[in-house]
Order: sequence, then C-alpha cells, then structure tokens
Amino acid sequence: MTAYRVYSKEEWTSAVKALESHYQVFVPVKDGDFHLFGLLSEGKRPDFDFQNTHLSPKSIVYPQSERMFEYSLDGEDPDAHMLKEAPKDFSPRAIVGIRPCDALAFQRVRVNFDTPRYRDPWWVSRFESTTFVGLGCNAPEATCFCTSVGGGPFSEAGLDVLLYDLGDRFLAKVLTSKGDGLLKKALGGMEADGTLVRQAESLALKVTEAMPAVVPVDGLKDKSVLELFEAPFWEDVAFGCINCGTCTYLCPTCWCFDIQDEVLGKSGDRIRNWDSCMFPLFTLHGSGHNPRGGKVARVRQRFMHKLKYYLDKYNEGVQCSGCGRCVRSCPANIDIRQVAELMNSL
Amino acid sequence: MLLKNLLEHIGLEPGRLHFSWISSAEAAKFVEVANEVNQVVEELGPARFLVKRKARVA
Amino acid sequence: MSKRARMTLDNPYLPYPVRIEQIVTETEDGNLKTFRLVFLNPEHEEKFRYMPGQFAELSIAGKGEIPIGIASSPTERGFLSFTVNRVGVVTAHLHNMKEGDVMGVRGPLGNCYPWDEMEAKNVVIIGGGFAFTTLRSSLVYLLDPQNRSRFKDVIVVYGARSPGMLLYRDELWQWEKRDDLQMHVTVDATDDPDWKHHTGFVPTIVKKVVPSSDSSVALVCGPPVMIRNTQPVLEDLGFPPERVFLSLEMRMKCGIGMCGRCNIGDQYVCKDGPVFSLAQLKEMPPEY
Amino acid sequence: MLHYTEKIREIAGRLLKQGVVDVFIGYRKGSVPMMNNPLLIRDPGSTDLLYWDSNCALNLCNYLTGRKDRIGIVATGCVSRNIVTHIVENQISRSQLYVVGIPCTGMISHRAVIRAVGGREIIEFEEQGERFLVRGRDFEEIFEKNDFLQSNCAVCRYPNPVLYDEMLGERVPGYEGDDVYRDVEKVEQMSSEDRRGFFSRMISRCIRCYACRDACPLCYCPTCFVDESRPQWVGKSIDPVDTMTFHLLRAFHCAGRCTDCGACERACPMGIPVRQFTKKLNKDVQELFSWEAGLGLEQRPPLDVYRQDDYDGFIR
Repeated sequence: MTAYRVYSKEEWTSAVKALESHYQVFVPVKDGDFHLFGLLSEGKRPDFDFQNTHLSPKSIVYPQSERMFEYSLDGEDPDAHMLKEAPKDFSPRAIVGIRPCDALAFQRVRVNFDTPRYRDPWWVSRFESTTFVGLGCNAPEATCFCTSVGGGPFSEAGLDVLLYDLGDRFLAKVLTSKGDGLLKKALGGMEADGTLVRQAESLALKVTEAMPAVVPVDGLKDKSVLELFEAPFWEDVAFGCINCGTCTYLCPTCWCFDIQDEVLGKSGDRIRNWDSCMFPLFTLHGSGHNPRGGKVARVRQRFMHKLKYYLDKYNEGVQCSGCGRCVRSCPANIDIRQVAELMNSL
Repeated sequence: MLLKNLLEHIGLEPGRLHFSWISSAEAAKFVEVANEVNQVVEELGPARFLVKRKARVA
Repeated sequence: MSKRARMTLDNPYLPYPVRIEQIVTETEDGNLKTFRLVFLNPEHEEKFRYMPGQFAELSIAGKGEIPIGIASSPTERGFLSFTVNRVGVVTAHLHNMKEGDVMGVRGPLGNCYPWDEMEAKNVVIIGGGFAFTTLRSSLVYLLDPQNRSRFKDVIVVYGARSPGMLLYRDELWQWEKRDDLQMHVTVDATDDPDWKHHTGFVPTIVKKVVPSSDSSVALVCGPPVMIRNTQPVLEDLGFPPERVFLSLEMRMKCGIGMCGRCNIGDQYVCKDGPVFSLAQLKEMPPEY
Repeated sequence: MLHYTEKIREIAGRLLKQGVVDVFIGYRKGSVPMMNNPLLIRDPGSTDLLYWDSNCALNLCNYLTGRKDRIGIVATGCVSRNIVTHIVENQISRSQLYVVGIPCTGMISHRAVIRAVGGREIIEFEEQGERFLVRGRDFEEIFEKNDFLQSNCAVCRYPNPVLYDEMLGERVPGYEGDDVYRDVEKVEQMSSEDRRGFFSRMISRCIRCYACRDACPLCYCPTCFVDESRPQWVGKSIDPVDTMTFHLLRAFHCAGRCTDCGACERACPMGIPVRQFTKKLNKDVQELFSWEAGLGLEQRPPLDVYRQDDYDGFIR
C-alpha cells in the first residue's frame, strides 16, 4: 500500500535540514533573477515557490566539466603517461524539489550512459547515488508541454518521492524504497489520512487536465527518416539560429560531451566537458571535411535527434521532457514545439 | 594601450604589465627598465589573477 | 562474475598502457607511419580480443585520443599495429614519438567486417590511399592457413596516388606472388618507367579485374571520391547493396556511442559501425 | 515601434516583386512574449510574416556574413553601424544591400520587465505606442517603454540609421546626456582588487555556451580563437581562469568595432552583463582615438590606422 506522509511547510523545511547529515542536499534557491539548484550545506535557503529552475538539475548528476583521469608526464615517474582515475565523491545526494519533467529527463538520458555493452562510470555512479524528491507542478507555465511527450505535472517517472503542494502542507507520496529510506531519515511529518490523499489526487487530475497535449509527436514514429531529413522547412527553421549552445546546455535531456587533455608542467588531466551539436567543431574531421558544416545541417540534427533518431533507436519516446527551457531561452526564438508540429504534419 | 586598460580594468594589478620602447643601441635603458620591472613586480608578490593552475572542475 | 558486474570494473574510457615496439615510415612523404604496440599487461592483451574491421582509440596522455583502424590481424599474436596519417595535434605528436615510448590503447571498438556472411564466398577487397589498414588486417586474417579454406577466391584491388604512397609495399609484392589470391596494385599515375603493376584509378581497375559478383562480397574502404566512383562499378557487376560493405570515418571522441557526435541518423559510426552495408547506408541520411 | 510593421511588409513586398533583392531579412512575431524570430523571406507573397516591435533585439547584421545574394534588410541605428563595419571589413558589399532604415526608439529589456512583475510568468505582451501591456495568469500591467529600455538603448546616441536606402519614418532624437559611460566609470573608480572580484563574480555563472560571441555580427571568424587547437589558447572547461580569458579576448576582438547594440547581453541565457568588457573598450577608443564604430564608410577603424599623434604615454 503506497505510503503517504504529510508535513506542514515548516516541518518540511526542518525535515530537509535533517537530511543534511545523510545526503548532499540540493534544493531550488533564488539566485538573482531566477532559481537554480544549490547545495543546502552552502547555507542556501530553499525556496519551493518557483516555476522551474533556470538551469536543469542535469549538472548535479552530470557536471558540465569533470576530470576523468590524471597522469604524470615526468620521465622519471614509472607510471608516466599512464592514466589513473581521478578521485571522485559519489556519496549519497538528494535533489529535493525536482520537477517531474526533469526527473523524466534523467530516465530518457540513462539509456545513453547505462547500456548493456558500456556503462559510463561517472554518470551511472552519481545517478545511482541520487534520491529524487519531486515536487508536482500546481501552475505549469505556458511554455511547458510535458503532457505532450509522455510526462505530466504530477508524473512519477524517475522519482523516489513525489510531493504535492496542498497550500499550507506538503503531502509526500513514497514511490520507491530509496524514497522510503529518505523520508525515514528526514524525521517529522505524520501518516496522511485518505482525505488528504484524495485532495492531492484531485489536484493532480485538475492540473493535468488543464494541460492538453498540444505539441503533436504521435506521428513521428511512422514518418520516414529520409523524408523528414529532406523536408523543405529546415532552411526556414534554421535561419534565425546563431548556433550558440544555449538550448543544448539548458536542456535536461542533452548529453553530448567532449574530451580534452589539459597539461600543466609535468602533470595533466583528461577532462570531459559538455559539448553541443550546434558547434561546427562537433563533427569537424581531421581532414577538414565536416558532414554538418552548415548551420541548417546542425539545426536539423538537433531536432531530428530529439524527435526521430532517439525515438527510433531507443523506443523510449522522444528525447525531450517538455520542460520548455529552450523555448524560453533561445535568443532567436526557435521553438521546438513548432518544429515538432512541422515534422509531425509532414 | 587598449589591452593594458582592459586588463587593468578587470583587475590586473597596475605594475604587472609594462611597455617600453628600447632600441638595440640603448643597452643602459634596457638594464634600467629590466631592474625597475623586476623590483615593481617583486613588491606586488606572486601573481594570482588570470593564472591557470589545475583546472577547477568537478 | 556476471557480465554487468565485470562491466563496472572496466572503465570504458580507461586506455590499456602499451609500449611502442616498432615504428615504420610507410610513405615517401613521411606522413604515414605504422606503429607496432605491445601491451604492458598481458591481462589487457587477453581482454583485447578483436576482429578485422574494428578500430581502437590511440591515447596519448597530454594530447588526447584518435580513432584508428587496427591494421594488424588477430592472427598476428603479441602486438597491435596501427598506420597513422599525420593530420592533427595528436597524430603530429605521435609521429614525433620514439620506439620504447609509453602510450595507451582503448578498445577494440565498433563492429567488424561481416566474417560469418563472407563464409564460403568470394571476397573482393577494394582499398584506396591510407584507408588500407583494416583491409590489411582482413587480408592477413583471410590468408592465415586456419582461415583461407573458409573462403573461395580472394581478389584485392589497392590503389594510391603514386608508388611512394602505397602502404605495406614489401607485403604487397609477396601477396602478388601467391596463387591463392589475385593481388592488383595500382597507382593513379607514375613516371617510373619500370612500374610493372596497374596504372589507373581504383574503380577502373575493379571493372577490369573483378569477373562477376555471384556469391561474392565486397569490402570497400577509401577516400569518399573513390567510394563514390566504385559503387556504380560494383552495381554494374551485379553486386546487391547487401553484399557491399563500407568502413566509414567520422569525428569521434568516446568511441563507445555516448558522446553523440559520430551519428548518421540514429546509427553511431563508432558503435553501430564503422562497417555498414550499402543497403544500410541507403536507408540512412546522406550526412557523412 | 509596432507601427513600422505595415511599412516593412509593403517595402519588402515591393523589393521582392520588382526583383531589387533576392531575399528580405527582418523579424517574425515570436512564439513567446518579448521574443521575436529573425526571418528570411524570398517570396513576395509571405511578407505578412514580417513583424516589428520593441523586442527585435538580436542584431540582424549577424545574418549577412558570407551571403552572395542581394539582400533587403531592416536596420536600426546600431544595426546600420554594424552593416557599415561589415562593409568596411569586406564581409558584404554595399551593392548587395538595400537597407530599410528604422529610426529606433529603443528595445525593451525582457529581463527588467519580468523582474518588475516579480518573476511571475508573462503570457502576453502588447506594445501600445510608447507604452506596453503585459498579461499574466492573474495580473495585467501597463508600463512606460522608456522605463524598461535595454541599458544600451537607454543611452543610445545613434538611434537613426547611418546608412540606408529608404527611411521608414521621421528621425528620432538620440540620447543627449554626457554620462553614456557612467556604468563604466563606476567600475573604474573601484580598487583593482574590487574590480577583480566584480568581474570574477560576474562571469562565475557563465556556462560557455558562446551565445555572446554567436549573437555578435563582429564575430565571423571561420575558427574562433577559443576553438583553435593548434595552438590552443584557451581551456574548454568552465574553469574560471579559462572563462575569464575567453571573455577578455572576445571583447578585445571587438575593440574599435563594437556599436554597443546589446545583442550579446540579450542572447546571454544567464543574464550576464557582458557589455562591461566591450563598453570599457568603447570608452577608451573614444577617448584615445575619438572614434565610434561604424559611422561612415570612408573612415578606417582605429586599429587599422597608425597616426603620428596616437597616444603613447604608457610606453616608457
């Protein structure tokens, strides 16, 4: 029987505080004009009155820059030129207040890093050491479209606990043993009675029904990849694009990365950085040939990957969780919802 | 001049960046400028700003 | 130990340390050298079981990695060899390294040529320029006494711009003498009067020397222009797209299908390739 | 500036129909409030897509680089100055262009508007002459446009195009005050250490997405210094020193060329005031060489010219 606990807003704040002795706790904090996830231990004050964080929580599991290996280049050193894994801290962490679209995003990204043939040690270790406490959306934004891509304002995919904001109280729905373990360490709160649970469920139903699936992606699976690729609209979609990395770096489902060596004197690091299909360097061959040398090819790649290639390859839905960050932050206002419509109606 | 102003505007301590015009015939001036730069920089102590150490990454 | 548990032990980004045992300059312009590498740790060599057509990431601490086809054949025990063209930061550094230097190898990566499909068939190997590496691996593998009988006729057409640009020259001349193989070496042009091999582009030689396509498989690897002009010749000979295999090149970083850059459509060249049949390629967006 | 929309459509239609230009570059109404989408049209029949209001803040000159066709383009004061710079730097030829001049009354800072409504989501934006209306789920406000101009537009001395083939309306007055560089002076008065802190904190949130570089018409190098690997000038991670080096060198490449159009700050997803780097250079270039970028096709930029009386007091 699903366990529910109810917390007054103050109880929840102290409950989250209590988690600090067990987890690195990440909470949404106000930071200038927008909200970002911040570490509670750095004295940041949680603020759960927010739409969504400006940057996605992806960097908590998948940092933008990360040292993979260290090595010595000193001739005398017997291990010179041999790479050693950099020390890492995979101690338990908790993301409290993650929106369902961002939790869904982690599920969609996992198929890339955790495969039968290869496992990315850093992504998987951090992901598995993280407990996700989601906060349902009472007032989704006009640019949110999670219900169109397999998610929802109260979707439970990828979450260990789901919180319902009932105004003066939070109702916590335990979804996994990991979530149960977290709430046990959080202290406080009481068992929730049936009326509260029904109130929460009707809230969830009301908000979800107010978010019809407006972005059409249902027809994409059967579309021919070559027809989509040769579609006439790419030129117009891509014109405004300035090929910056904003959409890919804000996107919770983008995972592309680059590997770079950096040397300082007699030692060096092999570092992984986020990368973007928007950058020309991404596919530039040593010979100078670049299969995606032009802007139109790169913009097409971004949307074809998210709305067709990923869909065909992994059969997990589209590589988009409908968070709307790229729609809100693209300086040239290139809107994935419009591109999805163009592709779906081809 | 633009580079010096910009660097110092964003926080490079004055005295870190020197410009001088010394022809190959002006040996004395070269010695004088070299000593002066050395003395000013030593007073400023080791440079911290814009000096790349081990990458500060996760 | 379950496969998954074993996986967690191996970090797919961690190269095996190797030592450069031998460096051979292949071409007269010095831009192509073959490096013979030996594992420092026999356990790593045991893990590194590969098939011709696969590649590996050569790793140089302080410079980075490069994806290079494995030129040695699995039948050649005790070492791996790679022929590297001097093109960028890592390759330039590699070209300045000496025998005895330590570096790293990560792999084997990608798929290989379709050996089971080639069983009991004629094999036509068509290579151009410095892309003859994995084809050399395939040829040596094919000619190994244990394997030769599994395949029928073997025809090889290998071309380069000029005699000085041919790879593995001494081996080429030995292969020409064998009777269980038709070896055709060509150059685009030469003013060397006693050049007694073919002269002309690879596609024209293929038209001349490849008799037919029945129960034959073609392996093609070379610069885009050679591939583009060889395809119609093979089609005219009756090769169905399912029995023509190409090995593609792409910019790569991870080599294990995770960093997202080497895709053609939903296929990652590093993990789902680098070998694709022409039939597959016809279904994939023309973006390579 | 909504009233310009009709005129732009009419001119674009005429130019395309008469074959004066092959393409016309302008803006399309955005799919989210206070954001518009740069647009290129070829067919005279689709001119009704064109739109103009006070949220057309990306610099359209950025889309001219490398084009070989004949182009009709709308240009405000700063965009026209960048077109002049593009021509002087041989990125486009004057004969390729038909410039539709727009006397500009300034672009709105969408971040300032969002801040003014307490971060609540704005669902609708409507420009009404010198005022604009914003509507949210449970609120509606009307603001004076002049209270929400981008910081560069608020002190803009060249709102009227300096180069045009046709002008859309009456010239508008430019900023008359003598405190255009007040914000730079405020930073100049800080101690060297405080300035170090100011700039380090400023770029601490930079995510290296390069939107500031990619939005800027001046940045058209085939391989940017930050992407160069032989030699590698800058580290690619978010290490603070590498990030500062990137911003410093990006700005320095704009010395004597930047028209302070604000596209870099507009494009930055993290709202970093990156013009603090370029505006210092603009101030110095004006004081040392009495130069403002892109004002005339005949003048050579300062870094392209050596004059005997160039200031050299810093050289001992």
